[in-house]
Amino acid sequence: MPDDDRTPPPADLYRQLLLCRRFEEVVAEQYREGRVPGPLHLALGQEATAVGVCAALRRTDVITSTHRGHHHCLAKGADVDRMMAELLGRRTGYSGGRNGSMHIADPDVGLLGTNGIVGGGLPIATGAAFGLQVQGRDDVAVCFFGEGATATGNFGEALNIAALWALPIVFVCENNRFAELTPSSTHVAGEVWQRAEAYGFPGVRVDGSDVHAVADATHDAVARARAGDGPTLVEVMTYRLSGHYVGDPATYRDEAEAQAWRDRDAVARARAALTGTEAAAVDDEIEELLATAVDRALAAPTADPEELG
Amino acid sequence: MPDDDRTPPPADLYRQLLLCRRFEEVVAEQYREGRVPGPLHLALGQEATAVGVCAALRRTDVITSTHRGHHHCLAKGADVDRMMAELLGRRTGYSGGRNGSMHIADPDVGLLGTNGIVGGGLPIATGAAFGLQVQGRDDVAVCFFGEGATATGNFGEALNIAALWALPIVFVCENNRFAELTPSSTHVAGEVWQRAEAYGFPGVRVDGSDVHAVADATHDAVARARAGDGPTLVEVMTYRLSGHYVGDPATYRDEAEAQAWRDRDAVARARAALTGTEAAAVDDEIEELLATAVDRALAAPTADPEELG
Amino acid sequence: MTTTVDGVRSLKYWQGVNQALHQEMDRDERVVLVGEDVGGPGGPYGVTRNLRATFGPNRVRDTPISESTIAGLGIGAAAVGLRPVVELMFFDFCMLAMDQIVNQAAKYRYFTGRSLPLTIRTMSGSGGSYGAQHCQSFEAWFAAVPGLTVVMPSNARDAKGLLKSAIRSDDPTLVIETFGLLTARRDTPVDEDFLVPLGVAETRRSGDDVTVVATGRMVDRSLEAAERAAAGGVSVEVIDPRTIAPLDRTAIVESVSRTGRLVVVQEASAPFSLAAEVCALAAEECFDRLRAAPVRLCADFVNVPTPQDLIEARVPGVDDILAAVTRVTGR
Amino acid sequence: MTTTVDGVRSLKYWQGVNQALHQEMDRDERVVLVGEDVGGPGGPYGVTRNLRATFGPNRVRDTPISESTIAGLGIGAAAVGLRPVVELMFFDFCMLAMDQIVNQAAKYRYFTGRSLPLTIRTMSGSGGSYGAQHCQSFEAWFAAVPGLTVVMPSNARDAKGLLKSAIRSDDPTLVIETFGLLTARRDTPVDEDFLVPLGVAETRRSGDDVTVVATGRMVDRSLEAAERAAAGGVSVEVIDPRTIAPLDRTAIVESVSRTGRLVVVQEASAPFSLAAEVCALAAEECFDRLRAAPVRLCADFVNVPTPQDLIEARVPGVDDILAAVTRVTGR
Ligand SMILES: Cc1ncc(C[n+]2csc(CCOP(=O)(O)OP(=O)(O)O)c2C)c(N)n1
Ligand SMILES: Cc1ncc(C[n+]2csc(CCOP(=O)(O)OP(=O)(O)O)c2C)c(N)n1
Ligand SMILES: [Mg+2]
Ligand SMILES: [Mg+2]
Repeated sequence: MPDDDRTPPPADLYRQLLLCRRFEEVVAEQYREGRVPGPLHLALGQEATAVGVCAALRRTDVITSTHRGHHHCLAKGADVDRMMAELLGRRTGYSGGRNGSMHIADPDVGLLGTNGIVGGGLPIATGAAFGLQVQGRDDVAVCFFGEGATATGNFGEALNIAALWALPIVFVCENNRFAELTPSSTHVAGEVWQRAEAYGFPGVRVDGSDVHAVADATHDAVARARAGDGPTLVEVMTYRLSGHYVGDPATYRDEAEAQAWRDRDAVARARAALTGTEAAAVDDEIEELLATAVDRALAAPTADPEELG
Repeated sequence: MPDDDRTPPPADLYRQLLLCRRFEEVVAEQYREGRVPGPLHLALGQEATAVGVCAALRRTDVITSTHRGHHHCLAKGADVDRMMAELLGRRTGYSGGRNGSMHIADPDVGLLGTNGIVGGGLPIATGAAFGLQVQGRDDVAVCFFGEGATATGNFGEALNIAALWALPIVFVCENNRFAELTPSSTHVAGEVWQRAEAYGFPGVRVDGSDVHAVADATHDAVARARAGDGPTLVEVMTYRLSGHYVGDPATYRDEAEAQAWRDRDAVARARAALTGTEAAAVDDEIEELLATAVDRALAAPTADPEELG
Repeated sequence: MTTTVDGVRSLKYWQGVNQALHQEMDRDERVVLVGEDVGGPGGPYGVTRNLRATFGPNRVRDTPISESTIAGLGIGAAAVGLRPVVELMFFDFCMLAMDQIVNQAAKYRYFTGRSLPLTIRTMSGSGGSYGAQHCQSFEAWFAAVPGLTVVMPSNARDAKGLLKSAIRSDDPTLVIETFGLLTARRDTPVDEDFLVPLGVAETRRSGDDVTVVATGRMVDRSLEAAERAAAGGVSVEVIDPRTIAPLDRTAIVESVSRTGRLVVVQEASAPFSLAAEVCALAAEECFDRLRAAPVRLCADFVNVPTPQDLIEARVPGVDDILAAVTRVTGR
Repeated sequence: MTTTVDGVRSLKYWQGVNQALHQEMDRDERVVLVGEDVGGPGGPYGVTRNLRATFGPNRVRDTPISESTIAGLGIGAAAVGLRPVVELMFFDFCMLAMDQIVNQAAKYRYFTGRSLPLTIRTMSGSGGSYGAQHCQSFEAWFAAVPGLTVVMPSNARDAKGLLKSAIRSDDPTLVIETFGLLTARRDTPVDEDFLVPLGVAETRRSGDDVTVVATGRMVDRSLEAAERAAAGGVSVEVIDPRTIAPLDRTAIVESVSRTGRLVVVQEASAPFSLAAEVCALAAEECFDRLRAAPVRLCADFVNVPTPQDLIEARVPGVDDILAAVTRVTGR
């Protein structure tokens, strides 16, 4: 049984998961219409990572995200309208529509940014945790990254410093089994969660199709961090149901494996926890929210060529 | 009892250790006379690492070294005259006396270079191992680095790739307890040798005052590598009896600790394994060798300002 | 696609690269290919397709995301006798490998006296909508480093010929391909002995009134502007340096001395760039022959945006080049 | 060392840096200091001594050897409200942190619309006998990046005043100190409100016949050459840009327009450098006023050697500067 304190009420949980899912599906449609500048990396199937982790966070906690980060942004509380507008290249977007998917930030809600550089957020999140520690705040930093990023030099550097200084940080590795077009076996020797041990702090692995498990593990890690006991590495085993980018035929994927993940989809499971009426109400709410976001965005002028920066 | 196959006969062993020790002491004298351009990082007390490791290597095996690498160079077979000349800034030195201590290389004996960049040799040694593997040679690459270098991004990257590709490489961490002016506790979270485990290959720790233990561990690691079974991380626990550079008062050092290391000095122990006559003969031989090297170097012209490069 | 009688084919840029790799790997078994997704998938943009199928997994390796060590793989492998080609997908990712490229590879010959036959391929330019961390043009950084050769092919023919020369070169060579040109075509000799020499500029069009030095995506635009200028009676010489380090100073000085006017067009921003170097060169070497101030026509000094129209607002277009040419010739 | 009546003291360069850090950390508790050996040992060259004793281990941290993450510590900490000063010991080690500096810090305002009050200190130049991996001068790299301010103090006064301005600036600023000048003295106001403004060049000596633009170790040499030239009747103006990005173009253009002659002296090599930028600027903006070809007097385009005489053979000396000045003025 999920600990009720640790995840939002079922309807909220479903709402958050569905928002992540439908936001991306809607953006993908817009992309196919040719309205989204730049490549688009979707996290379909990975929603429970973002929602589960952020269930353990406050607004004043900070996160760093990746090139595949819409779900992180939304779960941390980014504004749906401004995100949609940014992705659609509109002046009302987070950075005036100039930057798109890989560069969305909202420091007001603790979102330091998605990132076009794999592993680029690791030093920054570590620095944020350092800043929080210096200030004596009991906020924490969460660093999201893919299993591919564990091969970057930044990964080892960040883990080591976080451990040495007992920084208030949670490293969340979203292991979705692929890095671009190659499987995680091309990228990761050994097991990601075990890397923490070598630095003397805990590493745990959780099932990314179970949002409660993700939330539980993160709650523990965050409590540790807030108490001044240092970092934790949480490896969330999940699966990228989408291609690397919208348009990727993903021929490298095993269809049976994908189907197995679809069968235990966290969004569907959260929906199943509601009555039909409850679920339908949330469905409608989210469709309405996203339709409005798209309408508002499309009504706004496109990014201003006079405002480069 | 040491395995006789695995280390040279006692007199040879002492000769090699003493060469490393006295070479550096002689260079330090020259430095104090103002004849050595550039900073000088000595490895006094660490000779057994170089000699023990290289006892397991062939000429066609390759090594990468560090800013503190005279002992590695000598143990791998670099020419004493050319090294001395290089350090004294003479035209007969390895690179015409232009580069000095941090940039000595002799690919003919498998020495790819000392290095001014901490951790800079990790990717190169990994690349050498890759090259050996592609060519189907059964030679191996050995990467020497300090415990301070385990904090560099290159460390994690190199271990991961070496593991993924089962490269014929031995990572030798020479843990001399300091990185510049700060103790290893400032640099290393957890234990160095355990980092290997997280990548799925063996890590071992050996006593760096025992040249036989170092040679044994390296022989095992090299055998593994030659057999195609992949990398090993060998952490050699040693102690830097010298300062970070010649002239460093090393006030940060605990004198009792230093004395304890001096008491079990590998050079003295290797000498004690010989009869008085044998030992004296080696002593004389080395003094002669080094005196000649210094004389020859000083007789050569200094580096040519017309030959920058 | 058929070969014409004289062994020349219209190839796309990526095909030029791909053909060079196939030919050189076939010719010399010491040539190996290393990089993210270069093997099984044939590269994220298909540039390296079929190489693994042809040459096998020993010589074509998919790496993890470890740019510093990817560069180091090339250095170490070259040091023990291979002739590696390593790919660092985007120029922006080279920033994770600068130590290995600049502190290590570039100095190998200086330290050891030995050759280091290493080729590093990467892509730059704002041609794709990839934003501020994937589209930067700092080729000048590497051109400032003694010990590195840096080439920037602007078309399929050079993409093939320069890469082949790089692979055959005994020193570290950085090949900066242009993302925005991957599918652009140019007639290219299929011959496996076709090489484009390192360090030699190409005069893409001869002219008398003004010298335009252009790189990457700006070469075709400059040729188009030159065509239009000709209609207005202005004769434009268009030079593509192709190799930016060592720069073919002779070719540029000769041309500017003749025309007396210089416009440098690039999609890097002006400050501290190739355009600065070329203008400085002209000022130093052609001082008495210059009839007008040299002009740098470059991207605005701002970050690269994502939407296509903003990208274009930032970089010179054909009209801008034409205007600059007209202005500098005073017509 | 005593304070003179007007609050000016003769300080060594490192003391200028140290005083700036003490004053700014005292003034604003958000200022923290991070880097290898900066704490307990007070820096490998003593530059940061006493800061940890004064401000404690929470605000002054010795890091492991992790340059990329050291830079990132500054970015993240600045993003959550601090004003960090991070040290990357030698310029050459910045190559391990380029992604964080260029892809991340420089773009923070562009992506987020927020300030990022981050100061990065490093050292460059061939003044110490540290060899080819510790003495490189590629300041032009960073000056080419939108979003970065880059300063190069050439003396104790500027070392203090520019660092203080950098720390008070709301945007990422790179302070490139000169290793070879650490013990050089200049009179420096002790005042804690003394600042040297970012982006403003200093005319170190006024003159009419030729403009010498010099940086780092070359400033004092240029002043000495100017002194000697004066004896020969040549009036030399010496400008130290101090900030190289954004460069004080106005000051340079004004001076060159007046003197009609330009010599740029630096210990970076010429290609793709600050000297290229300044010559290009002069050619573009002072074309009609230039009376002689601009001259770049730079280090040879070779790696930095270790022996002192070879180092000096590589970089311009006072005699070289004097010769260039004489040549360009035709006397
Ligand atoms: C430093 C760097 N190298 C390479 C890339 C190209 N790239 C973009 S996404 C990606 C794969 C990342 O894999 P992972 O970290 O597992 O994240 P995922 O895409 O699975 O979310 C790569 C290699 C990049 N953006 N940055
Ligand atoms: C990338 C880099 N950062 C910093 C330095 C400065 N530095 C030189 S030696 C050293 C300490 C190295 O410690 P360790 O790896 O333990 O080697 P040891 O000196 O003990 O042999 C440092 C920080 C450097 N040379 N390279
Ligand atoms: Mg992944
Ligand atoms: Mg050490």
